[in-house]
Amino acid sequence: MDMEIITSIKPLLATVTPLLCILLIILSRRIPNLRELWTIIASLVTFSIVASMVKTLYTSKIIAYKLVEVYPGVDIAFRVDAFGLFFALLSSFLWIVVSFYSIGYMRSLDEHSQTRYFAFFAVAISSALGVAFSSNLFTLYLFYEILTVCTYPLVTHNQNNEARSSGRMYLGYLLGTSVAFFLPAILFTYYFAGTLDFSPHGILNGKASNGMITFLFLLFLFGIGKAAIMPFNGWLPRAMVAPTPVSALLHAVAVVKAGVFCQLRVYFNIFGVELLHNQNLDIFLIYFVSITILLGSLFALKQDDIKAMLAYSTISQLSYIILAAGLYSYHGMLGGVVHIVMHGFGKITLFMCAGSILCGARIKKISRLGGIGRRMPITMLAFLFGALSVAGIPPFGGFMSKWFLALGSIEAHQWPILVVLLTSTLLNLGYFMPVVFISFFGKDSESIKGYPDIREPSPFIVAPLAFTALVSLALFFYPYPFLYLAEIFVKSMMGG
Amino acid sequence: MIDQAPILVVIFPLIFAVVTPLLGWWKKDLCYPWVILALSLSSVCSIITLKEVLGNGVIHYHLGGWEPPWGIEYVIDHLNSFILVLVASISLLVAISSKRLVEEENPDKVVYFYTLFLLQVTGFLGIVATGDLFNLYVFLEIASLAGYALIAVGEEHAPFATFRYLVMGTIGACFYLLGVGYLYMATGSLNMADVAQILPDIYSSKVVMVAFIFLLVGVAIKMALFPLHAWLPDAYTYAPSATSALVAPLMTKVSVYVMIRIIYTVFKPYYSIEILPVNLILGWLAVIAILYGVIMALRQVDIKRMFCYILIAEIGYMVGGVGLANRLGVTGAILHIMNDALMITGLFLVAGAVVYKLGGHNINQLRDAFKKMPFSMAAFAVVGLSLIGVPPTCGFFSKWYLILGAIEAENWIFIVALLLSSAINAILFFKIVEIAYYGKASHAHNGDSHGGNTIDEAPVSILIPLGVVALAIILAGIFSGKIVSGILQFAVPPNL
Amino acid sequence: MRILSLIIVILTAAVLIYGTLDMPDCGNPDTPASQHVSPRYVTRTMEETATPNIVTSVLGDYRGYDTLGETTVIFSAGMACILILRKRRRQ
Amino acid sequence: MFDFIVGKYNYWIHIILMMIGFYAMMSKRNLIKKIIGMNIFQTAIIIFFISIAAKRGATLPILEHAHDGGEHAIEAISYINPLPHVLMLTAIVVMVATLGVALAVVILVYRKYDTLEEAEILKKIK
Repeated sequence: MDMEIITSIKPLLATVTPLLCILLIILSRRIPNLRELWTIIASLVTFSIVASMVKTLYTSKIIAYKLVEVYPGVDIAFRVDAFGLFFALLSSFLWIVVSFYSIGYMRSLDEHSQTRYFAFFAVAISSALGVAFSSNLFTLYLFYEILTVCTYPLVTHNQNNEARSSGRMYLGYLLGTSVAFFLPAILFTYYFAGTLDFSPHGILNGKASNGMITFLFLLFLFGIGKAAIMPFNGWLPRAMVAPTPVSALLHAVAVVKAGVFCQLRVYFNIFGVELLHNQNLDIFLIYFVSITILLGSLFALKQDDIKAMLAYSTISQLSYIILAAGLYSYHGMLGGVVHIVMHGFGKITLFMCAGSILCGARIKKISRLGGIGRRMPITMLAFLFGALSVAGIPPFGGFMSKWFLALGSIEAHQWPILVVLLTSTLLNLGYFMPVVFISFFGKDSESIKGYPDIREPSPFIVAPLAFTALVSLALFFYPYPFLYLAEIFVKSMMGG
Repeated sequence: MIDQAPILVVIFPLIFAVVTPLLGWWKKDLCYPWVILALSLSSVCSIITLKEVLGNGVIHYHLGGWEPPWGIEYVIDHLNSFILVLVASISLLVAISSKRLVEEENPDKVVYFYTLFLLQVTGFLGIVATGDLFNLYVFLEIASLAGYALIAVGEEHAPFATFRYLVMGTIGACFYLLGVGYLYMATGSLNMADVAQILPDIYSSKVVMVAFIFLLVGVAIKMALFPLHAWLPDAYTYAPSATSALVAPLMTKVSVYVMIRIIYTVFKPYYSIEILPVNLILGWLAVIAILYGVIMALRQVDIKRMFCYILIAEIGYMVGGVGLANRLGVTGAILHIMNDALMITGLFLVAGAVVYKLGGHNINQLRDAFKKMPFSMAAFAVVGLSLIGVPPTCGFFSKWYLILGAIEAENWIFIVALLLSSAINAILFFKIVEIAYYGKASHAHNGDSHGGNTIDEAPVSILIPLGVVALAIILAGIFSGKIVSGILQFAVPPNL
Repeated sequence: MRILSLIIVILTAAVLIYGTLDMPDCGNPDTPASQHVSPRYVTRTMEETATPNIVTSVLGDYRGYDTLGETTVIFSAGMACILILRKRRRQ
Repeated sequence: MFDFIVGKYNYWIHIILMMIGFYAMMSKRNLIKKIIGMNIFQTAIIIFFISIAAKRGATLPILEHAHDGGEHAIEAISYINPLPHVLMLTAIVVMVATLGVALAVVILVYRKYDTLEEAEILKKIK
């Protein structure tokens, strides 16, 4: 199925806009209001550029833009297909929300080095968009690495000993896996396939021996550490030392979703689902990530720190998305892809709630949340919405993706996966519901009793999280345009 | 003028060097602009030469009008015109940066320092431009003598380090001369092209074999290839900052160039690879050099010494690439000559800035350097990323070619060494960056950064070249495809 | 250390002597060294450079550029000695 | 066999001389002795080159009867090879220059450590 290709500079513009805004951020570093204004403007502009491409994609077209050839046959080039736009739309939209939230959060905690914070945040978004719009594995790797490096100053924002050791682990895991596995995998792919360009049905089919394909598959599986598949998940909980908006956008959406995005890209457009299926790698994949799904949820049960619990929950949920590549069926793929968005909105809500609790009540532990819901009702209600969406309970967005995944596992005759999904849902409720329950119905904890000034923090914080909570709800009733894009993408792989 | 450009590249620094002492005798301050002028002219001529070569093919310049093999000729092909531009422009950058460094470290020797600076560059350029084996020796000695003197006026222990370097360097030069003698005996000619033409008939001669061995060992000493590297760390650590920034990137690169010339131009791959297994020996030495270099670098607490060991490892990359003996590998080696020259220049310029501003080159003196010297450290971060091999910096691309070459040559151990060194480099730079980023753990905790640490940047004369190098590292990466397809693919020996 | 040096020296000598096995005998006028490039210097020095001393004509003319390099070497050495030995003026 | 030795022995002598110098450079502990070794090494190389130039029965490379108007046919075989001589003139200069710089460095070393014994210098560095 050949799609019409349109050359347009839009993907480049979208990627570069956040970078341009850095210059303005640095120039206006002495005037915080102006500085934050630039961030907001840049996020709006970026989003509108991304959104303006949706129409084109609806008509089964692809947008391409080649920047420069770095090696004969390997370019730094952009290519926007439905899947890329899907991810870009999510990231750039949530950047707007989180920008507002950042302002409220950073100011209410009077954080230091805010200029650096906003500048690197913009780089991170730019590279996440770069990942989304990459037209080949090389460009993907390029932005993937930039994303790793530029989030380091964000993760270690506090610059204390805890940040230092977490930062070490962060870079160690992400750079280590990418250099040790991802890069060789790319080189081998190039060596065998002679190209790195993404193609709807993969480029490796028939190009290498079965053993080599399996070897490459494992290299990619472990090389893309951002997807936090066990055993390379250790960095994510540690990265929670970052300020909450960073955790919210980057470690619930941009960075980790870039990881699963890369994984799916590789499986869909480098290997091709057919190839995976023929070699039974898809079966291996789904059972391998099932371990992460279950263990991640179990670990989340044990956590007392809110953000750590959310991090383990994220680890578990990310592997749901990977299931898309392994469930060799229409609904399986659709469910995995759609889960990127559903989980994104749900989890970002949860993180922003955690930040709101920190700002409003200075509490980080679940065990101290007793009664907080009565003081901060909006936050905790939003938390409930987010939790239900992540767990996949109707009428929230998360239900839709889980439903598709469950359908997919039936279509693919993988009954055990259905069991995994159900068990995990129960576990999700198991670690979310107590939080909501004690916050509304529990006794006032010691951290709350003597502090009458605990209340909802600044509207800059509360409004964004209430907004995303409502979006999580709304996505159940109106999942477009995300669902359309996902359908276009999955059909392009299944058809033809 | 354009016809004479090849010789003017070398002659400009030479003539200017002769005038420098006189000028300095009259007015000391004029030396600096004078050197800049000389090297600018030389750079311009080198670029003209490169353009000529790209447009009209190889230039044969007969000195004194005597046709070879009776007279001396300059043969400028794609390979050495490229390296001429590199040498001339990097020495120009280092010259620009040297102003404050020289005034600080050798205040009453400025005039002679600059004279020898120019002579050193003359030597490098002469080595690269010439097509005559003995003429190469003469310029090698010019470069060496100037180098000894420039290093000897460094820190406390510089003289003794220089003495050791001098002894080793002389052995290297003598071995080279012996090799030339044996070769002359077997062929009766000193002209490289002529010798190359005669040699195939007498490849079985033992004289030729011994000549080849001695030429290579001599050059290997000059480039500090692994078992012969012992002189390098001391000499370059104690050298004045401006000297190490000039000598460290260029001397080794020029020697690698000579090695490529000997293995692939004077001798043909048929001899160097089929008759003698030079590629195997070089391959193993390279692997050991890389691993030894990075591991030793990891143990250093002195940043200049650390950079020296990195340099030793980097030499391993290039020699390994030469040893792969296929087009990709040699392309990678030549590309890495450029990239490494840029990176090592960057490293030693940063070292210069640190020594100038913070008063020493112990790693602990870098505490809080990100606050004090944000621009220098940002440039340092770029260089570090390039050494690790993070795209889009240029270090990634030479590694890319080298690894592809190694896959083609099925030299797996070299791939492992490359990847391992990337990982160790990452740890290494991270160690420095961490120290410079966190500063003293005690007062970083309480988010206030307003007092105390104000920006105290290195002088502009250092920052500008450093910025140019950092930019060049990124641009060379992005445009490496153009560089390879435009220049380097013609520079690789045609019979590979 | 001495043993190591001795081994290196013996190895080097062995390689060098191995090379001599294929060398023409000393004084043999039929060597490539005497036949390929140098005859022209002898036979045409008068017409090309008008200098009966062939060493001079090669030194100053055919390979004059080497001699320029040689002069530069002396210049470098001189400058090097000045740079190295010049004492810091006491403040 | 005898012819073989007679034909090559001079090379071997040069090589032995070189190796004496080479050994001194590496193993002597006194800096001046190292420099002397360096000189022996270089000188041996020069003699080696000169012996390449030799031709049995030939004379110095200065033309006889050069100004007679050219009736005498000039035969390359009657003059020894001038090229190695030229090269070695250059090499001698290089050698002297290296020696000079080496001595200057040694003086600097002596100023710093008051000794020229390697072992003592190393002790003082530590």
